[in-house]
Amino acid sequence: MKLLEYQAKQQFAKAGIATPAGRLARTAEEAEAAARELGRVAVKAQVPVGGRGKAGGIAVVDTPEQARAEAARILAMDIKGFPVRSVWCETGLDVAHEIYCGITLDRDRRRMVLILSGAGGMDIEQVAETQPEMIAKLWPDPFRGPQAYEIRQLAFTALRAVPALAERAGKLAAALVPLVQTLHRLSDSLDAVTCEINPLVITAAGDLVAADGKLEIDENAEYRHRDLAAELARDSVGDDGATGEDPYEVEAKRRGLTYVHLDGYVGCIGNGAGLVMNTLDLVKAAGGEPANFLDIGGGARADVVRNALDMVLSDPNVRGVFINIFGGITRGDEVARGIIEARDELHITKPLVVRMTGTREEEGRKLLQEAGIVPGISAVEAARKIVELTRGVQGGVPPALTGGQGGFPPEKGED
Amino acid sequence: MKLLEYQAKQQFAKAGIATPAGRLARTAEEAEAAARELGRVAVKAQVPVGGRGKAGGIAVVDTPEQARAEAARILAMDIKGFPVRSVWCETGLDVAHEIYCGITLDRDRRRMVLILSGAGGMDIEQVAETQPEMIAKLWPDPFRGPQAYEIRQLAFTALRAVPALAERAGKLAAALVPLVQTLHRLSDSLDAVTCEINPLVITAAGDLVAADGKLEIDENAEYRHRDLAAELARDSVGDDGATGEDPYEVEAKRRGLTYVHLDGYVGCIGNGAGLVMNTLDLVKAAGGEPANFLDIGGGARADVVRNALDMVLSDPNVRGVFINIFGGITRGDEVARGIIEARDELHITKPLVVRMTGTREEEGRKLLQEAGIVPGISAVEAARKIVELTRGVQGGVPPALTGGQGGFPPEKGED
Amino acid sequence: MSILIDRYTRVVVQGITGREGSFHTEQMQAYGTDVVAGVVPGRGGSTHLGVPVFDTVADAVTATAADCAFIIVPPPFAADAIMEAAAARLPLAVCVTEGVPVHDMIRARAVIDGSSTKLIGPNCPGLLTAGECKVGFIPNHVARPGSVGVVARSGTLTYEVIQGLSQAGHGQTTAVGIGGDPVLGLTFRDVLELFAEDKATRAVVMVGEIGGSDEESAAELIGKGYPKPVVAFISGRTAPPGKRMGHAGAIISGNRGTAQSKIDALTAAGAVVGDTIEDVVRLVGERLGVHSQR
Amino acid sequence: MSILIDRYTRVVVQGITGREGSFHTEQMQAYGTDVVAGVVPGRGGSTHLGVPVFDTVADAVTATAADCAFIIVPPPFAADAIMEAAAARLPLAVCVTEGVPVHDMIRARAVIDGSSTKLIGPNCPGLLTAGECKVGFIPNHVARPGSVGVVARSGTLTYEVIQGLSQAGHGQTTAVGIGGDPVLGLTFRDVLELFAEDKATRAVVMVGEIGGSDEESAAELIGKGYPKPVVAFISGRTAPPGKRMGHAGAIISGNRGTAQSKIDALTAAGAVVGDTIEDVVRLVGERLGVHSQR
Repeated sequence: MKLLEYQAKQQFAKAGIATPAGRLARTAEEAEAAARELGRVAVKAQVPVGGRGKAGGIAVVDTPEQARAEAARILAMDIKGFPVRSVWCETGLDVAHEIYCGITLDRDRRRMVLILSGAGGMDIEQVAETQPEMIAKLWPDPFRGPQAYEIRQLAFTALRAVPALAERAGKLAAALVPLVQTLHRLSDSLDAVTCEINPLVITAAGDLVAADGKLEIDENAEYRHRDLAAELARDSVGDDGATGEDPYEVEAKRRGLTYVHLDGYVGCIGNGAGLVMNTLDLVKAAGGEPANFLDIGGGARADVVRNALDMVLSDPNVRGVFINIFGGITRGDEVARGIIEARDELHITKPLVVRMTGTREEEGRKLLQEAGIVPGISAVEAARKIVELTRGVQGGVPPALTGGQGGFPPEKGED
Repeated sequence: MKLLEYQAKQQFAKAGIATPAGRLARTAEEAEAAARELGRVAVKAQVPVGGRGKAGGIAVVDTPEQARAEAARILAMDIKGFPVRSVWCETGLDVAHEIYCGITLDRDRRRMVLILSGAGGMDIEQVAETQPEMIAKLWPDPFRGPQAYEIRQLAFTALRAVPALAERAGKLAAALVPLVQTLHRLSDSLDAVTCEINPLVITAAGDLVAADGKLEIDENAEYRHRDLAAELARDSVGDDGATGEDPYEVEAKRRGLTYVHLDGYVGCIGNGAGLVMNTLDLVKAAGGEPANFLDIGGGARADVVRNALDMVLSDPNVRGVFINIFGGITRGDEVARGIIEARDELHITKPLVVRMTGTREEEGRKLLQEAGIVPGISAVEAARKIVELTRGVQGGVPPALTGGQGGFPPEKGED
Repeated sequence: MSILIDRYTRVVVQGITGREGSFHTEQMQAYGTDVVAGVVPGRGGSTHLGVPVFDTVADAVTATAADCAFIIVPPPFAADAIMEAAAARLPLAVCVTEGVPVHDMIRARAVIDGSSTKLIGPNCPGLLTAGECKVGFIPNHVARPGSVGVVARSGTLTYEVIQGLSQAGHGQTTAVGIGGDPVLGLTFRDVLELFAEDKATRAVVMVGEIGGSDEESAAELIGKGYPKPVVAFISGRTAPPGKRMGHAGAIISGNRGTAQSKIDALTAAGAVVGDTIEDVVRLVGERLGVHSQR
Repeated sequence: MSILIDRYTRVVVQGITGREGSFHTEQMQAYGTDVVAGVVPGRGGSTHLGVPVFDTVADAVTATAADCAFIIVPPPFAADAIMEAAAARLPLAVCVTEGVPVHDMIRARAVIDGSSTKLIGPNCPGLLTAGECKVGFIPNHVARPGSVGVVARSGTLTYEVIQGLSQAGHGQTTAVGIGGDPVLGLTFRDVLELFAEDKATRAVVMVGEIGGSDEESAAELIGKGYPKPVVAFISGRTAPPGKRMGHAGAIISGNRGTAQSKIDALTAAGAVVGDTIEDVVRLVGERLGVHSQR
């Protein structure tokens, strides 16, 4: 869950990190009022993607009237597919230097990594590649957090690389200690996988101010941060219900499914991310194009399977579905029951290829057979079969498959 | 710094630990208003000592009028030397069981120890002696804090010892996890050396409520908790300036001196707690009675020495002063300068015995000699000398010592 | 011979009375796993599935000498359960829980690093020593005893590989599903090191996927002269960059973590990489043939 | 021979530019201590008292191979300075700072326990190896080389004992002031263990005081057959119970920690306890006499 800039800054401010004064505006009128209160401001589109500046989503205005006009323009924008629902109106800073300060997950070290750089305002991954000496890293003990001496070491390493900062490194290091400790506590308490201030502005007066903020919350921990999710939803869903995200993925999220929408025509359902990824690979290797990734997860029950089939078939580009189940925690009988229910209740007529093996596969196969469905071919063969059945079809229902077999003719007699 | 019950409970409540509803009252009228709001309440004297119940400092009242009368009575009390400045008016609880939960410093383990006991409402040290099986202890890692599984282990150990609690141990253990973690965070963030809930009430409904609270803040960390100290001062200092504490010790604290008031007549000043304690031991061994303990600490400067002499001599029981200095961080010349200044400015006429050795003792001795003072005898001899000079004196100024020598005749010619 | 678990392993199940905990305990018992205890706080003193239940892992270990924890508890309690297993000095803990918050796991992993406990998981299918013991979800009927070690990130692909190997007549020593979370216990490299020491294991199958760089790290080990043939498979080769594919942590950033970078690293290190599971099975057959002719 | 420090010890002073830091660095230099570096964040690159100053301890160690930290910083920064010294793997850190918050010290002590660094202090006078090296406050002129080891809680009583011993002709090996705070580094017991191993030390003087139970713990060690005579002194015998006597942590709770309980424990363990410092000096003379006649 990626928070919007203003949400991140509100979290920073609440924790005691200095941020520029600002107001959120959801209408041009609110932006005008904010500018009347704050004076000269930047009007910034609130969207969960980067590159909004280049896209024209930021305007610096001198008067409330300008603020109103620019806010109206920006609120009508759509940036990289995300409709702008709100703007953040923020006062400017007297910038002397821009540095970078962030905390993010380091998969290789199995820890959060704290990154400090004298090169702020830029893409930190690019800096890491082109000027590695500008980057200092620290992997704090997760219980202890970064200690003052560690942060000072980090600061001296990062700041000495910048001649303009080297002289004031002592003062900056001292100021960075509480800021970095606060940021770390924040990343911890918010379950952030990324918690970044870029640029972290050193003002002419020597203060450190967070001029931009990025906060991404771990999806597994969203249950601990329902309030932020609700706030985010309020700012990203318009009156029309649109969020800028893929409508199929929004629907899948609503249904509680792990689904990724793709451009092809073969619906893919499986249990376990690895298996589904492999299913996509097999479909592609057989010459087909997957329409989606849908993982029903471990221990999925019959209703989940039905839900998944319904979801996949809601995409009109889907010409047929490949269901690939290897039961470990998922049980064959549950899956079979789900497929049977789905066929009956959803009146499915498009071709389905079911490959089932693993825990309770006997029971599952028996159920399917009793219902007139024959599962059991290998994954590679199943992929070839579904591609064969869907490749020539130009959308809609293939004439050969509209019979009374409930959409499962391909399975017949293939075991 | 020992917080009052209501301060501790406010801290508990702010952290999310359930406490009974209550109001602070500094007058009988306020207590009446509180009872009107809360109904049946206990009116409890707020003093930083135990045993107030036995002393009559707690009254349970049914009506606002009774609350007024009892508050008036209690606010006029003096409990173990502490005048009652405020009462805490608190609603009652439907008590099913009382248990104990506390965190305190364990010197031997160099850690905080978390103590849980099924025997609440009693003196925990007595329980530890008579029913050790009723006590469970945990020494959490200071960075990690107590983990849920550790608290459950603690809870099962403590609660299984009480038949009435053994059956509900699972539910209680689950409820104790967040409570104990909160208490630990609180002791950490408040720099508490003791943080105790006794009794921790299990209500008939099965909830855990802190029915009493004790919070003692580490003196070395008071600089981090000025707000609490200010609040405490407001509630413990009356309009008359009295706090119930020893007036000499209050004055010493105001002066920033480490001073303990005792019953004797020999003033004792030294640098370093060990040295001063030994000074007291020597005075007593020589047949005298120390009037105080005063440690001017390490690195004390001239003005501190003068301040100390002024403090000690403010006690009219003091017949003479033994200054025992062994310079390590404290420098002889600074001490000498302080003594000379004090003699001149305070017009000291009572006998002083100065024993000085250590860092810059040469310079110090030279200064004292130039000013007509002779230091340098051993500590044991100095103790004998001061006792000899003060033992026969019945207060006031001994006739033999009122000459023009500025009060330092004993030192003459003894080096 | 095997790694990590065998017929003498004594398992304590943390969360034994839950729906999934009960089901998989029964499956493990049916496979022959010696489940000696369960732990559910507040249920101490009872019996479930013929096994004594305790309030704490420490109690269970004292009473039953358990030496392996099977952790099947809801996500908010998983990290604590792992720490409890480590505090009880269990040599092995297997956590199958999916959806554990990453900060929880970072803390749990730090505790594991300072302990004598090896952790497998979370969000993994667990492990199985063919014909002797299983701890986790791997279906009972797919494995057969033999000489191939299996290590995989994805649960379902673990099953696929085991089944494929078994059907082709290549039995297994131990199959380990290490799980797909970004912060986990044993990695490919750790498990490869264990297989290197296991005399019964003659070849290793490694099933990786996009995301992270654990496959690259394993390739580094293989490149230093790994003593046994390694046949690898990488799934997610057709996943579009920047799309997160479910819970597997399969997210691609920059050049690192792509299927191609992993395949290249493994090939360069001397492993052979199959295009499909069928391929992998065939390649194992070739290697074992070559190997057994020595 | 000596313990902990000697003529080869290379000292880095954390807080060298402060008033007290400067004064005591000069005193240490005058005693012959090899002060090789100072650390003051933001002052890196400068020189103070003829010694290079660095921003961090790590920098100082890299540049000068310092092997002992002298920490003389204000109380809010003391715990951090101790952790920094430990992170730089200095074998010894001596913190003289008074008034360190107890929770800070609990954390610092936990870090020390997990490190290779020995800590002395805080709130201590430091230590001195007679004629070779001093790290801390012990006055330069009181000690003289010899064969008595000294360990004391109180700073000023450390000086008293050293001076008394020197004046009576009993030189010292090393004198260690461990400090009076409730949470500290090396304890009486730890230092006694070091003296037991030091060939040059023929007798040990131990100066305790009321409060805590470290003297009792030391008595336990002595009772197990300590190889050298121990002469002890306990101050605070006339302190009224329940009165906290300054910063020494000298607070009496229950029966534990009283002067009498300490004297009894030490006597029972085979140590001899003097009534005054003069007594202690005399008793040392007797013990050394007996000892040297062997």
